This record gives sequence, C-alpha cells and structure tokens, in this order.
Amino acid sequence: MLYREALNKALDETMAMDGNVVVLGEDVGLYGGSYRVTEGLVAKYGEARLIDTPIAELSIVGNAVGMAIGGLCPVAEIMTANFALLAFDQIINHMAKLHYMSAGKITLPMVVRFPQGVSKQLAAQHSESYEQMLAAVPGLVVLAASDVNYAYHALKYAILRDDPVIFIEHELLYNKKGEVDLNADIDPLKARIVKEGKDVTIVSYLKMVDDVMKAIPAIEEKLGISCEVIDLCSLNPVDYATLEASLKKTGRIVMVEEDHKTGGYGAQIVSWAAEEMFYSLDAPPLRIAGEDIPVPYNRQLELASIPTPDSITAQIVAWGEKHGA
Amino acid sequence: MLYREALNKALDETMAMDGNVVVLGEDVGLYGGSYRVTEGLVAKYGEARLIDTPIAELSIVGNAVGMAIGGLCPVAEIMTANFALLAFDQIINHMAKLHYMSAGKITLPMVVRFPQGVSKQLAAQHSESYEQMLAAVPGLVVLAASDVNYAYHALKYAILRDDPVIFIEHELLYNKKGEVDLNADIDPLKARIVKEGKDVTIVSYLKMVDDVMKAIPAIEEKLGISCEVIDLCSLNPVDYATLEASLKKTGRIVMVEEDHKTGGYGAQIVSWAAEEMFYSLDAPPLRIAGEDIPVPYNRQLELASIPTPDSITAQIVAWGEKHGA
Amino acid sequence: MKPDKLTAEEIYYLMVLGRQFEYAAKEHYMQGEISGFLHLDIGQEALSVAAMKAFEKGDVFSTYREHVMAMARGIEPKAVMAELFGKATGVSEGKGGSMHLFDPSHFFYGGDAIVGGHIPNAVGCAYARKFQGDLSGVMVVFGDGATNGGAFFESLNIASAQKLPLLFLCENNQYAIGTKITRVAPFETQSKKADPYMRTVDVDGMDALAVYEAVREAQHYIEEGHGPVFVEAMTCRYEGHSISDANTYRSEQEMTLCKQKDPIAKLKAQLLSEFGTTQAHIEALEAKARSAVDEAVAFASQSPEPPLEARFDHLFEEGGDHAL
Amino acid sequence: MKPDKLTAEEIYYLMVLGRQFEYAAKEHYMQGEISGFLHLDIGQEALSVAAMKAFEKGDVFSTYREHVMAMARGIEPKAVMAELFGKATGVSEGKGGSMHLFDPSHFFYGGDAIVGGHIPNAVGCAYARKFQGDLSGVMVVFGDGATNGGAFFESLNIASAQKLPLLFLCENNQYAIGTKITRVAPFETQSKKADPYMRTVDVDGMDALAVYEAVREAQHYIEEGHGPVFVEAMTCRYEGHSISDANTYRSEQEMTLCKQKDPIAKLKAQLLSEFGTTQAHIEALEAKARSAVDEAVAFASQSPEPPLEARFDHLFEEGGDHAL
Ligand SMILES: Cc1ncc(C[n+]2csc(CCOP(=O)(O)OP(=O)(O)O)c2C)c(N)n1
Ligand SMILES: Cc1ncc(C[n+]2csc(CCOP(=O)(O)OP(=O)(O)O)c2C)c(N)n1
Ligand SMILES: [Mg+2]
Ligand SMILES: [Mg+2]
Repeated sequence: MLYREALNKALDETMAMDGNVVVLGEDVGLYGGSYRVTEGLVAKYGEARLIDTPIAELSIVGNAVGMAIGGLCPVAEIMTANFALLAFDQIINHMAKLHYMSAGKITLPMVVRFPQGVSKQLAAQHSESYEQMLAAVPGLVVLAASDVNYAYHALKYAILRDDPVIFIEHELLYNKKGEVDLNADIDPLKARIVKEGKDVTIVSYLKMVDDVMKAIPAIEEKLGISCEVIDLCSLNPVDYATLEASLKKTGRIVMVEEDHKTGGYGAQIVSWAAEEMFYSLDAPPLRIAGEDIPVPYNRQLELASIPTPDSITAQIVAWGEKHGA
Repeated sequence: MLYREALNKALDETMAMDGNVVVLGEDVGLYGGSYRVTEGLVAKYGEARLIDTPIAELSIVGNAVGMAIGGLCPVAEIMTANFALLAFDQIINHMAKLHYMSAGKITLPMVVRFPQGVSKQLAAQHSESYEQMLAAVPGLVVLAASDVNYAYHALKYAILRDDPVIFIEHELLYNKKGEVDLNADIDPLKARIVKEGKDVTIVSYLKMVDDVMKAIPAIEEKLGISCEVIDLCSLNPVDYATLEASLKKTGRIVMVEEDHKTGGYGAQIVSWAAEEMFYSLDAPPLRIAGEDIPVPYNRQLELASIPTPDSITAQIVAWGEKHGA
Repeated sequence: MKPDKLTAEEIYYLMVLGRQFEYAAKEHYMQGEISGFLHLDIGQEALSVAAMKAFEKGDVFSTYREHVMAMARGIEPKAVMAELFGKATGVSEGKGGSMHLFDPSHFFYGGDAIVGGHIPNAVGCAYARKFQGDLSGVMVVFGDGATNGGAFFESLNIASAQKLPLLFLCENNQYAIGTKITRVAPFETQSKKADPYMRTVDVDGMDALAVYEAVREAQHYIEEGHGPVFVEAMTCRYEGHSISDANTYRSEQEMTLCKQKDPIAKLKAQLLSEFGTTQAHIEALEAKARSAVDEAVAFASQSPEPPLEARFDHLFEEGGDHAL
Repeated sequence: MKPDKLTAEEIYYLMVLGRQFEYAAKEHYMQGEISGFLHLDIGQEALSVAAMKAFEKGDVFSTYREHVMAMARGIEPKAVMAELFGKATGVSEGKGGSMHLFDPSHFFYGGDAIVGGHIPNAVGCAYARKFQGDLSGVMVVFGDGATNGGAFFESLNIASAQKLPLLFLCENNQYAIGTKITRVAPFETQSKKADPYMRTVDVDGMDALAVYEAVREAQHYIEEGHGPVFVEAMTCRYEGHSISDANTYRSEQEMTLCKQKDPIAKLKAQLLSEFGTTQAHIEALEAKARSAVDEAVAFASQSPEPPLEARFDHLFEEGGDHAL
C-alpha cells in the first residue's frame, strides 16, 4: 500500500465509523485531493462530507474550528504547508486556545493535515516546513508521519482524539510503499526505534528518516560503529523516555531535519539533551539540517541546501572522526 | 526619556531625513498609536505618511511590501504580536522571500514593528511572543529592544537598512525610563554585555533582561558567584562571537526567555552552545522560560506561568547548587 | 414580529442589568479587582440584549465586548462578574477573563479577542447545523471595524455559496478604537459589503424593539432555508473603546447627540406608552437589576482564586487513550 | 480605444510567441529540462498579452501563470525560458523558476505562487505611486479562484477607501485547479464582488481587441483620478491547471466549446478583415515568433547552471553598514 493510500484508508474507516467526520479543503472532493489522499471518498460519503472549499485557508481552519464546536469532527486539508501561514491566526489563536480559555467547555476534536518540505523544484513559496513553529504551540498535538503503517494508525488516532491535532505529511512520501499492520499495537505518541544500535543515536522524523537509513551503511562502515535510528513520530508531545534510554546507551546524539537549521525544530531536542542528559553525553551533539536560505528553484542549488544521504554521511563521519565516535 | 519616546524619536528623525519613510497601522495616525509610539507624528508629517489602516493585518504587511516595491520605506505597526499571525503569509512568503527569489531585483527596505509578551491579564490571545518563529525565517533580520538607547538606535538602523526587519518591542517596556546617547557607537546586530561577570553567562533579551538584572543580587549572594548578563539585541543574526567569548570565560550558560519553553527561541542558543562550545561547558545549560500553556487571565496563574525575578533566582540557585557553579 | 409585553419587559430588565453591570465592572476595575482589557457595552444595550432575546433558539458567537450579550443569553451575572475578577467560579474559571466568556450550555461560544476571528468559526458552526438538519441558525456579532478584514469577507462568500443558516449582525458604532469607519472603508453602512451575497437589513441599533423585530424576521428567513442574512444596527458606545481609552477623538457634541438616543430611556418610554407597563413595575425591574449586580459583585469578590495548579488543567481533553 | 494596426500586429505576434513558448516549455518539461510546477497560459493569451500592451505605462503584479505576461511586458523570451530551465541567465538567476519571474526594469513584479498573495502588494505599490503623484496606475492580475480569499477582499476595500490608482484584472477561466468557481462562490461573474466598491467592467477574454480597449479605458479612468477599476475577462485554459493535472474534470464537449473561441484565430481574422494585414505579414510574424522561441530554448539549454555558492547570494541586500 502507498502512504497516500494508507491515509485514505484511515479517512475512509473513520468516516464509515463516525458520521460526524467530515473532510474539507481545496479540491478534496470531486478532484480527489491534489495528492490523491481523498480519492474516491466523495463517491462514498457525498459532497456534504467531502467539502470542496474556496481558496481561503483562514476559513478552512476557522470553519473547521466552528464545525467542531457544532459537533462535527472535521479533518481539514491544507494543500501545502506554506499556505497554512494564511491560517496561523486560526491555528494558534483559536484552534490551540479555545479549549484552554474556556476551561474545557469547548472541545475541538479536529485535525489539520498538510504536506510540507522540499519536493522537487517548487521554489521557496512551496517548499517549507513548519513543525518548528507549530510544535511550539501549547494546546496542539503535532504528529509527523514518516511511514505507511504509522500514517494509517496515527491519522486514525488524530481523527478520533478529542483534541486539535496537526498532522504533517511530506510531499515526497505520498508514493512510498509499505505495509499496514492492522493488528499493530501502535501508540502514535511514542517514538519508533527504526534501527537499534549502540554508539550513536540519530534522531529524525518525516522524510529524513529514509535519508538517514540510506546513509547508515556508509556511516557504520566508515566509522566502524553501530547507529540507533529513532523516528520521533510525535513532535509534540515528545517521547523523551525513548530518547533518554537511547542516549544513556550511546552517549552521542545527532539530530537530522530538513528545515532550516537556525531555530529549527531540532534545536529543542538538542537543547533538551544538553540540559537533561549532559552527563551522559560523550561528544557534542550534531545538528544536520537545511541551510538558512529560502529554498532555491534550481535543482543543484535546491539539493545543496538540504540534507541528502550523502551529506548526512559526510557530516556524521566528519563529526565522528573529530569526536571519536 | 521613555522607551516609547525613544521609538518615537527614531521615527521622527528618519521621517524628517527621508521623505519616503511612511508609517502604517491601526490607529497610528490621528490616535497616535495604541501605545503612543507614533504620538504627534501625524501633525508633523500628515495623514499620507501616517496611514491609519483598517483592521486587516494581512494587508498592513502586504501593502508595506508593495510600498517598498514602489520605492517607499514603510514602517508597519501591528498592534499586538498575536495579530501578526494574520500576516504570517505576507511576512514569511513575501517579505522574507522576494529579495531572494528575484535574485536581488526586488529590494524591500521595510520594518514590521510590534509589541509582544505577557503584559497584565490580557489573556491568551494577547500575550504571546513570536521571535521563536520569526527569527527562524531566512531573509528576515529580527531585533528585540530591551532598553531605551537600543530602541532608538536600532529602530533607526532598521528603518534605514535596505532589508526587511522585524522589530520586536514588549508591552511592559513602553514606559521604561532611560537615556538616549546620541553619540553612542552602537551596532544593532551586536549583543550587549549588560553586566560583566566570570562564573555564569546569563543570556536574555527584551523584558527578561530587566528581570534577570533584578534577580542578580540574590543569585550572586546565594551562590557566591559573579554573573555575566548578555542582552542578545539581535535575535537573527545572532552575535555568537560575544556569546563564545563569554562562555569561554564562564563555562556555564543560562538562557532566560518569557515565551513557552518547548521549542522556544532559547533552544537555538542552548543548542548552539552544546554543539559549538561543548568542551567549554562545565555544567549542563539551563533554560528558564514560560510554561507550556496558553497564558491564563488570572493574575496569580499568569505570573506563575512566566519567569519572574524570584523564579529566576530560585531556578538558577537550585541549578548552581546542584552543578556546583 | 414585535416582542410581547413580557419579553419587552425582560429586555428592559436585561438592558438595565447590563448597564449597571458595566458600571460596576468599571468601578471594580478602578479598584484593581478587575484587570486586563475591559470593553464596556454601555450605550449599545438595545442591540446586545434584544438581538439575543430574538435569537433564543440558535447559537451565538461574539466579540470581546460581550458581557451584556452573555447575560442576555442566560449566563448568570455572577459567573460573568467572577470571570472578570479572575475567580475559580467564573464562567471560564478565571482562565479567559472579560474577553473570553464561553458557555455551550447556553449556546454561547465566546468571547473572542481577535477582531473578526470568530466569524469563520460561526460559519463552520452554521455548516454543522445545516448538516444536522437544524436551521435555527447561528448568529455572529461583530463590529464595524471587523468588516474590513479578510475573515469577514471570506465568510460572506462561503455563507452565501453554501446557503448557510447564518445571521451576520454588525454592531456599527462607527469606530474601531479611535478610527472612524469612514476613514478606512468607503461606506458608512457596512451592509453594502454584504449586498452582493445576501439579504441585508439596516436597523436602528438604539431601538430595542426594532432590533428585536429585525432579528426575529431574519431568523425566520433563515429557518425557511433561504440562507444567510446580514443585519446592521447603527449604534453608539458611551465610553472609550476599552477602559484605558480616553475617548478624546469624539467631540462633546458628538457624544451628546449619541447619548440623546439612549436605548434604555427609549424602551422605558415605549413600555409605558405602548405596552402599558406601569411605572412601578419598571422601578421593580430596575431594582431587581441593581440587586442582581450587587449580588454578582459580592459573589465575585468572595469567590476563591483558582488554585495555582489549575493552570495546567484543560490543556488537552484527553491523552488519546480512548482512541482506536 | 482600439489598438492601432502596428499594436494589433504586435499583440498578435506576442500571442503566437506566447503559445509557441508554452508548447516548447511543455515539451522540455517532458524531457526533464524543466521541473517543478508549470502553469501554461494556452488559451488565455488574448487576455495576457492585450492587457499588458494596453497598460504599458503602469506597474504589473501577476501570478504563477505569468510567462506570457512577462514576455508581453518586454522581458526577453530567452531570460524567461532560461529561468524555467533554472539557469544562471534566467530572469531570476535560477532562484525563482516558472512561478517567480521579476523584472522591475520592465515594471513587472512577479510571479507569485501564493494565490491572492500579490494583491495586497499591488495595493501598496498603488499607494506609493499615488503618493509620488503618479497616476499611471498599477495592474494586478489574478484568477477567479483568488477572488474568494481574504487578501483580495481586503484589497477591494482599501483600494476603494483610498481611491488608489489600481486596476484589478480578473482572469476568470472558471476553474481553480479542478474546482469550478460556481461551486465555491455564489456567482459566475466575480466582478459582482467588486460592485459595491468600484467601477466594474466585464469583457470577453477571448477577444484581444476587446481586452485592449477595456484595459485602455480603465487606465484612462484611473489616470483621471477616479480610483480603482475592476475588469473581469471570461476566458478558458486549454491545458490542465499545471502540467501534472490530467484535466479530467472538464468534459470533451466543454473543451471543444472553449477551443472554438480560440483567441489567436480570432485576432488573425480581425487583422485580415479589419486592419488590412496581409496573410504574408501574418506568416512572417508567426515565423518570427517561432524563431524567437527556438532561440530561447537554445539559449536556455546552452546557458550555465548557477554556481553552487550562488545560493547564498541575495539573502540580504546589505549588512546595514550604510545606515546611520
Ligand atoms: C486582528 C486584530 N487586530 C487588532 C485588534 C485590536 N483591536 C481590538 S478591538 C479593535 C477595534 C474593533 O472595532 P470594531 O470591530 O468596530 O468593534 P468595537 O470595538 O467598536 O465594538 C481593535 C483594532 C484585535 N483585537 N484583533
Ligand atoms: C494560498 C494558496 N492556496 C492554494 C494554492 C494552490 N493553488 C495554486 S493555483 C490554485 C488555483 C487558483 O485558481 P485561480 O485563482 O482561478 O487561477 P488559475 O490557476 O485558474 O489561473 C491553487 C488552489 C496556492 N498556490 N496558494
Ligand atoms: Mg466599532
Ligand atoms: Mg481560474
């Protein structure tokens, strides 16, 4: 099954299960979604539950908040992360705060989904990542799906949970293949150990997990070490217990993310490690991230500006050699 | 002179100097600004240069971008940080990117100013801080004014510089007193050593600088140490050279910020220290920050949720005792 | 449809209650028991109260200037005053304050401090109601200043395209803080903006009976499935924008003219002349209002502060363990 | 005012150039030399070209579907094609790509990939021009889909309140990707939305001469200081929304009807019958267009990639050392 099909399946099953689940967004209905995530659903559930909206992101999220107040369970799709900026007032001032400000009188069982990240030459207004911003907002649960099985289970969880959830996808993952294990006992708030190892903990999420895994053979060979690879899965709350156990074992942490390095999401993880795991660290942490520039259109420039398996390998090897990993 | 008067003076002088400087925002003209920063300017420069806008933050920043394209030097005021969320598309997708995407053909000499932070019981939709988000956006210069002299010099710099600048003020600083030294040789991108010391480096900015300074006597007495206090001033770019020199001396870093801790701005500073200054650190870094909750209305709850001189003292003393500062 | 006598008298009672409440809030703000922003509704009570009474069946979304509406909606004055005092007994348990009163049991969803921010929420709720086959309607109240923002405009378009059961109620007091609406919009009457999209109605916002009638009719139209309606009421606030606004941008003459149309005096006269209410009954209503306010203040000041740990409550509804 | 013969012929040339250019871009996309999003303007050339020629004096802000407009504005086809190829010689030096063509020397300011995002920028520029005493005007081009967003609406209000020299040009091709405009807005004609604010004009977007005339008149009206104008042109795109859109949501019949009104064929007929252009001259113009496109492609493919370090250029204009 493809990643986008797993998302589709999660939507399909929750919509079948609960008549209050509705999906809204640009081209999610008749068109089937610009990344085909909602394909076929309108035929099953009708236009009243697959709501094609105008190009008005502030309203997409703002209406979803109101639908949730009115008793529905809306799943809003924003076509690309950059457009979500138009809805930041609704996401941060409303979606994240109404439950708290009303002392729990208002409950918002809703999800906002969007793909983000550098795809292929979509240029600066279509290539950004916003977990850095949204995972820092109290009141939001922020999940990031890096694989097919997690995408399915986590999206179902997000829809069924009675709190606002930001569900982040990556444009280059939609056609990723994998299995959905219906019987898997998955806690979507727990980090996933993608590969066990004992010398270095590499923390990542979304598409970078794949790039890290591609880099692993070369890294392990060149440094003669074994790496533990952790997919955070939930960006807020963070499963620090899993990180702690790993770091106690390895004493070394590398954070890999695609977004711009300065102030990137990984700063929180590395900062946590420095504060809370200081005495376990045998080497300085390493952050591998996108460069601090808007994403350029040209393919070579674009690729040079973000981590790739090769650049991940090179940076970790250089760091390992310098600090004796 | 008051902080707000220093800002007013910076606006006044640049407007007198350069007929292209215009100010726009809600109530900035006839009303004189809701925090009185633009008081008296409309009488001098007229309504065409002190533009009272409708309540439409997306347009306030979007129009400023267009004015800059058209040859003006706009200074946009957003009444409170939370409302700036409505303009995040214009700030991040346009203001920060047009110069880069056009390969320098478009130049945006503009400033967006706003007050932020916890004032007094303004509740969650009027109490937030967004340097965490904006200082992470490539293409923006982000300055934070903690004192009267810096406010004056830095705002002039921001207006005269040919790049987009986010200029952050704090609601509780407007009536702060201080001197403007017209002859001061200030580089607004440099951090300011507010107090020299040799045992601990305390890094802060905006209003927290004052709270740290209030806490210093008790901290120094209880721990028997001397603290170096650094006001970052420029949040992007960061003057890492000053931080590095200080850390080499002290070996200990404490980051104090008002915003929510998780993913807060300080994570970048602490993460940098862990990565780049690892071998100079004699103790785990400490982050003191606001709690990860929307800001509550009730005064006691509100105060409990953010750092105060007392809580800063308590946290640093406990940390110092534990880690032998 | 005009209100019947009982309803008209209740409206009068609530308007007096509202005004007394606001003066009391002002007083206790001055004494430091209330803090933050405080937006008083004095002068606008006809609108706030009569619209709520006329719209009893539906859901309501409002702004930060909502104490009087919240009470007209049925929320206890005590619970509102205690919220202003930041007490644990407040309608939002001290977490929200003046600008964030919520009570879904009275179909009142705020209390929003982002100008125009609640309008898309009301649109979404109207969608939910239509989806559920309920056409009682949703009413969203906002000021003239909010009609210049993107959120408002997107909502006109969506509500119209979807024929949603939504009543847009514009309180046009002509000012957004110190900025007169005509300086930043091309019209005096903001219903012009809604004209292409839906039925629009202009009503005298200083006349409670007229407001009641207009809102009742609008709700009727909505219930019949015709889609959204825009009602605009011209009104006037007697105080500054918030308690910290010195109100220097309006001339004495303008203020005098405005106060001459006092909505409480007007309704009183109508009760006496058109409804046959006696002077004695009016005085009784006024006395009842005064004592409700006194009681609210006493309750608020005697109520406990929320415990410090309460600040961690209500961040999330649940850990997600029920799911799947 | 109709265009004179020379201008009409130039419009024809640019329309043919535009179409050939777009087909060439499509071909080279298929071959992998161009990537990212590619929004073709085929079918809409009357509008894109004639509006630009009619508005030669003013400033222009456009969308991601702007190759043809950029060329009609005077930007070299070479520089546009090289940008699509991501080359150092591209108009944005390979940093922007198809959606981000900028050239202030031709008063062309993008190329914006946020639907509606450029409209407030155009409003600000119009403010600057009025401030500078220049009423030549600013033209902002956007699609029907953009007229549902807050940025558009706020701009109508501000441009009207401030009487700005601004021409809103709506390219109504009836679709936003796969969503028909009438499914998400209550009208077919989006000028209805502008009606309360300003003069509105509807024009046949498949007729280059009509577009030219409407835009010239609008600019004249703006130059006389009357404030903004809204021009809406009904048009039709022949291809999918972007090159990756299979265009399955429009029936064959709809596509046939749409292509029957081909704007290039129409202008060719008008040139022959009304302007006395000879068939030979038309063929010469077409040949010239073809060779300009060939040249552009050759230039683009032979141009160098930007050096890797170029990605750090243009983050900032200056370190700020000039200031103070
Ligand atoms: C998005 C946003 N911008 C600015 C403000 C600051 N502000 C609060 S109330 C107000 C004026 C609103 O005027 P109007 O809508 O007419 O309502 P009124 O206060 O007159 O009832 C402004 C500018 C805000 N709260 N939200
Ligand atoms: C704010 C925003 N939302 C969504 C998109 C994705 N998107 C790109 S073009 C488009 C359709 C725009 O339709 P229209 O305005 O009619 O222009 P057309 O493409 O028909 O020329 C959409 C939804 C975007 N680029 N920006
Ligand atoms: Mg008002
Ligand atoms: Mg279109």
